[in-house]
Amino acid sequence: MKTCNILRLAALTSSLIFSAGAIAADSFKIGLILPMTGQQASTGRQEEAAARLYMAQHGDTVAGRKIELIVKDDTTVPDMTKRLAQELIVNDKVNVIAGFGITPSAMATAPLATQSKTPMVVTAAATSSITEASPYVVRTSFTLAQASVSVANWAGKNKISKVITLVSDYGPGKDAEKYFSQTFTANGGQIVESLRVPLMNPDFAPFLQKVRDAKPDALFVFVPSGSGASLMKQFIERGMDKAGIKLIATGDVTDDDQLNGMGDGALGVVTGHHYSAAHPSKMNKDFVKAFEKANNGMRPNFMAVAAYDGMHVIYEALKATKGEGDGDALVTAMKGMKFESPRGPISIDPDTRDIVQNIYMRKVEKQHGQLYNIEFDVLKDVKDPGKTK
Amino acid sequence: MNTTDQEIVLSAQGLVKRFGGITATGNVSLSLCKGARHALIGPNGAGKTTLINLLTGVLQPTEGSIFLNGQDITRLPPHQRVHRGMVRTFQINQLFDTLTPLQTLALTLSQHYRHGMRWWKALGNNHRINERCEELLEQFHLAEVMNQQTRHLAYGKRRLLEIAIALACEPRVLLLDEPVAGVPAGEREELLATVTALPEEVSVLLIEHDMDLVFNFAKCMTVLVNGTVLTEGDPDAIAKNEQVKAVYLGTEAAHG
Amino acid sequence: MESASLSLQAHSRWKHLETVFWLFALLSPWLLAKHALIINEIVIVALFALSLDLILGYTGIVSLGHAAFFGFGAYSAALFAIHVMPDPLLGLLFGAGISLLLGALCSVLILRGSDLTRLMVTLAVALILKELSNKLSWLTGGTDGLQGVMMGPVLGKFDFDIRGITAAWYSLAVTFLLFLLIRRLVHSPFGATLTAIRDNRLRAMAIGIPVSTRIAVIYSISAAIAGAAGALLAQTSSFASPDVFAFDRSADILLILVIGGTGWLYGGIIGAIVFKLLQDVISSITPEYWTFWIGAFLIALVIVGRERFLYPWKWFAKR
Amino acid sequence: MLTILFDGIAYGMLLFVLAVGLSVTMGLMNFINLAHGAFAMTGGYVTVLLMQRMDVPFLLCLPAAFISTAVLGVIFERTLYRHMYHRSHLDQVLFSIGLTFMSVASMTYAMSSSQQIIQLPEWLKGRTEIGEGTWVLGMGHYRIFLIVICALLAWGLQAILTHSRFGSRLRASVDDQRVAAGLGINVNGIFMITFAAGSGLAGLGGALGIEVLGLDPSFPLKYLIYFLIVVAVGGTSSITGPLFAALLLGIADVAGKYYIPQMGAFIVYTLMIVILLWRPHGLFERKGGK
Repeated sequence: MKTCNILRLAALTSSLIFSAGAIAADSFKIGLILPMTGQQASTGRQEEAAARLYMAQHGDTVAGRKIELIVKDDTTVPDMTKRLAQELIVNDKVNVIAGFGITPSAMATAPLATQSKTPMVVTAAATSSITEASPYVVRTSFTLAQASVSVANWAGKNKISKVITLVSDYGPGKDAEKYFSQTFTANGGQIVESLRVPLMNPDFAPFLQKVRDAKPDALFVFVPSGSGASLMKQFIERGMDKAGIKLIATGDVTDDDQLNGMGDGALGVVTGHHYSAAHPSKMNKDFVKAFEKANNGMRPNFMAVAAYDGMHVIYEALKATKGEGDGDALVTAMKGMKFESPRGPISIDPDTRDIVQNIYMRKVEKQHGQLYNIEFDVLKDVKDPGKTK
Repeated sequence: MNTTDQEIVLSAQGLVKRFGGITATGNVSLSLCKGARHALIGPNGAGKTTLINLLTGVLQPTEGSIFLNGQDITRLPPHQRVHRGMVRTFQINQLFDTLTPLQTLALTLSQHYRHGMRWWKALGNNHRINERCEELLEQFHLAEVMNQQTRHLAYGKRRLLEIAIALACEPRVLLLDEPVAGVPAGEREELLATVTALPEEVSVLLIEHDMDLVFNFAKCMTVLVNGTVLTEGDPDAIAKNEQVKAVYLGTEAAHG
Repeated sequence: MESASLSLQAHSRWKHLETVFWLFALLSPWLLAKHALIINEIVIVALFALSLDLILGYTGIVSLGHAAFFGFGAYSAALFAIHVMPDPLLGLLFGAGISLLLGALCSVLILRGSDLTRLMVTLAVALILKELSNKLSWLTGGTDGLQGVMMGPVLGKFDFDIRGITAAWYSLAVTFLLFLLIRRLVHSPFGATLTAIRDNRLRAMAIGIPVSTRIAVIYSISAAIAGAAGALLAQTSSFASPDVFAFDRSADILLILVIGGTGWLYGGIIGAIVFKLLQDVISSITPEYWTFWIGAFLIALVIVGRERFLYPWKWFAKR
Repeated sequence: MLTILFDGIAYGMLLFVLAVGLSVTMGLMNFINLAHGAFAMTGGYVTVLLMQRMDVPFLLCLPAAFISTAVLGVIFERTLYRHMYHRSHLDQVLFSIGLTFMSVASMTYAMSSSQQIIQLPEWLKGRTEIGEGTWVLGMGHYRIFLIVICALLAWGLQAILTHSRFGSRLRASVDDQRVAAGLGINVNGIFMITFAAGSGLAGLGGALGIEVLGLDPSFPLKYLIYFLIVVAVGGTSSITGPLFAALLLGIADVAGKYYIPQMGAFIVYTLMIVILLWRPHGLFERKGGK
């Protein structure tokens, strides 16, 4: 009896699958794979919104080809990312895959890009090594090395000599720790201690207490956006600022998405990053305005801008190849591409396919009653320091 | 108690069991010879079931030791005591609810014949076991319900199965814990018949409140009160014993 | 009286529809070539669920950390491919074998205590392994995952292709063989003693079943099969990351098994098909909110009843 | 040193309030409610909404969070949970996980997936330090507040369970539903109130926890493990068990991360395995308890 039921179920489901398969031909397809649920969900939402905004602003036809965006949720599970990418490439015949919320997801998928010669535009994951995993990887987000090195340089010049680093214990965190420490000690600074907190960490209290007891000049922090807010709050609650410990960080900590909710305690925090929603260019102002309008007042953050630029890179490459969807041609067109982004001028390094961009030093200030990362210094055209081996 | 001329199968010496500060069993000694029909009686809470649990290894005694066929089994785990021939039934049915009586017996027999680790042959693939299953089902009037799940069986049938399982293990010592307890009058006869028809060479220790059954069945009795042995003797002696009367009347009075 | 032998063996005999189901399953990568990848994933999940059914459905041991063995198998197979040799079958054996050993070790932990205790202990083991896989980055690649897994061709002939056809065949074949073994096992005297332990441990002991040993044996077997499933995942995706040990994976597999029903072998398989297809279909429609509909499905399933939900024609029969 | 102990206690107290409801439904009603975290999350979001949109003071939000989740608890208990009491544990798990999934997705839809942040009143933001050198004790005011509130709650709950009429009726209902009903106890009503109180406490915990644990829609799944640890280690037969377990967990977690940060996540899990091997039914097992 039961087997009979299984059969019926199988027949039912197979017919379901078949019917879902039919998709219009000859469109140019972009498969966007992002964590849309789970703890990284905010990344996915920012990026999807930005990608859709770009399409709304620039039309969905490029060089005679209709652009089709297929969004998939990988639930932040790498083997799922890989399977989805594989299905997109094999079944949906996408021309470009994009997204990739976390490094392992990107790493798991990279061999597939090589195998199928499909350009893979990384718009989130930020470990240096990703672009080396496949010659088809192009990155439009940032690398933690870029941000950390810049912060380290700034700290060295601003009378900070003893620093404790505190990073989330995973790939990007280790990158941040490594490049910050390298640069900072090369500039004559001293790393008192390097702390790594578990990625799933409910309470920063013990780590912060340890820092407070060690009394360095500053605490350098990288935690993924999302954890930044609670770290900030506990930093203040513990009276670290009053104990004379400065908080310096990569921009993930004062993520634009959440900065406003952090309260006045965040005022004065110095971070180094590639994008601030307060970047004073016309292009950015328009971008922020349109984004907020389309998304119920949500402020775009660095994830959004990466997806926005990712779409731009794909659009321009398609234009340059006159509508040819060939993978190699697209990647060649992307290499060395130079353009103005809401974050400022950026380019794709022709050798490493990684992003070259300005890193801004910012300080949290209040503007029109809202908190923003206000840029006060800039390091121009920073290449990924992780590549200069 | 003239047991010296016969072979002693099971003997417990100075068993003590304490739970925290409470002494459930206090210095109980007991021996069963081959083919014994021994009854263990005593008022509720006298520690009869605790004693069975000690003998079968469900509980570890605080002091004292247990010998089966002359070997010390005090520290043996329960299943090894079964392998050595000491099997029990339970006062409250302990059956395999989702299995049928047939499956229950078949699996008990395969375990008994040391087939418990065989995973490549199907259950029911063995002639000897199948035949023995059929015999037992007949003997215990379970043949017509052999393919019903145990949890759906009538109480009396489940009681029968309880004993059938024990017999499937071919015990040399059988500990029966209130076999007829709670069985409605209609199903009682079947059960009593099977108890009295137990193979002669099996030594039986019976716990029972039903005095008719006890006095019909037992050739020797032990009276347990408050965890200690009050007296031991043949049924006539026990029936005449004033102390025993006092205990039973006393408790009866307390109940009444 | 019906013969004991016939009645006893009724369960273990192959039914026609079972045969048809497996024929269809084994042919599916060919029939549904486009969907080979999701077939592969479903098959792996089904095998994983099957391994849990052995301890949960047949022996009554709950676990919220079965991903420990899945992940251990995955890493073992991936590392085997990198450091020893790329042959998939040997890697699979290695992964399953290593997981068997881990299962034997861990079985000590689950013998005592209540269901809740077991849930938490198994969970803790999986999470500790996850943390280890993160910390031992020299071996495992840390959080970034283990890269550079290059698999050789199956049986020296069939290369893994990008469409996932070989992968699906491979996983299906392995799963089918293991299913045959498991099916034998649960219908054997050994399997019956497991059910006895599940139904009533006290009585199982009283008929001479060495309960602790049996549990340890089946737990190790289950661990080996979970390890094989993990190895299949690592081999067919050429990748392993600490995520293979995640709590979500253990919890999902429990859900999947319970969706299909425990203790009849096909529960895990049906659960895997239903859950994965629902997830795939719904999340392609609404990537953000698919969990809502999965949740609704679970609740409806429980309230309406599994039997009636999956086999609606029975609904009318019961009323 | 003392500061670490203090932080650990505060963290533990918070975990206690979050988990005690689960312990009550699991231990007393023998129902596995994995959706417990969803109630906690609801309490958190009630607080966030009240504070951000309506400028309600924090102190008023706490009872509001309690009451609203308790009411929600009653609604769910009457409509859904009631039918689940007699189902198998696995069905209960399936059901409550389903509910959790739905709550996560709904909350993402309603409130977006971002972290929510609240601004505490000024008097809770400060920090007081006593002592010198190694014995310095630094206390965040909010953490003092947490400890006081949670200690009062624990004491109150214990008093209600052991001394009040309601407590004795509850215990009677748990021991034997039929007998209790025969004695004229409204078992249904008792269970409803208990469930509501458990949910309400979760909601209160969620509200109190925003500041320390953060709040986003993945909250119910993220902290489920911690709740379960508290319940498993503490045993499900008393209030003191989970309280002690929560404190132990809090202190071990905080101290472990302070003194051996590289061992991070290992400590809690290893400690749990050791305790459960030593005491399989939790630290405080009631003889003959479920």
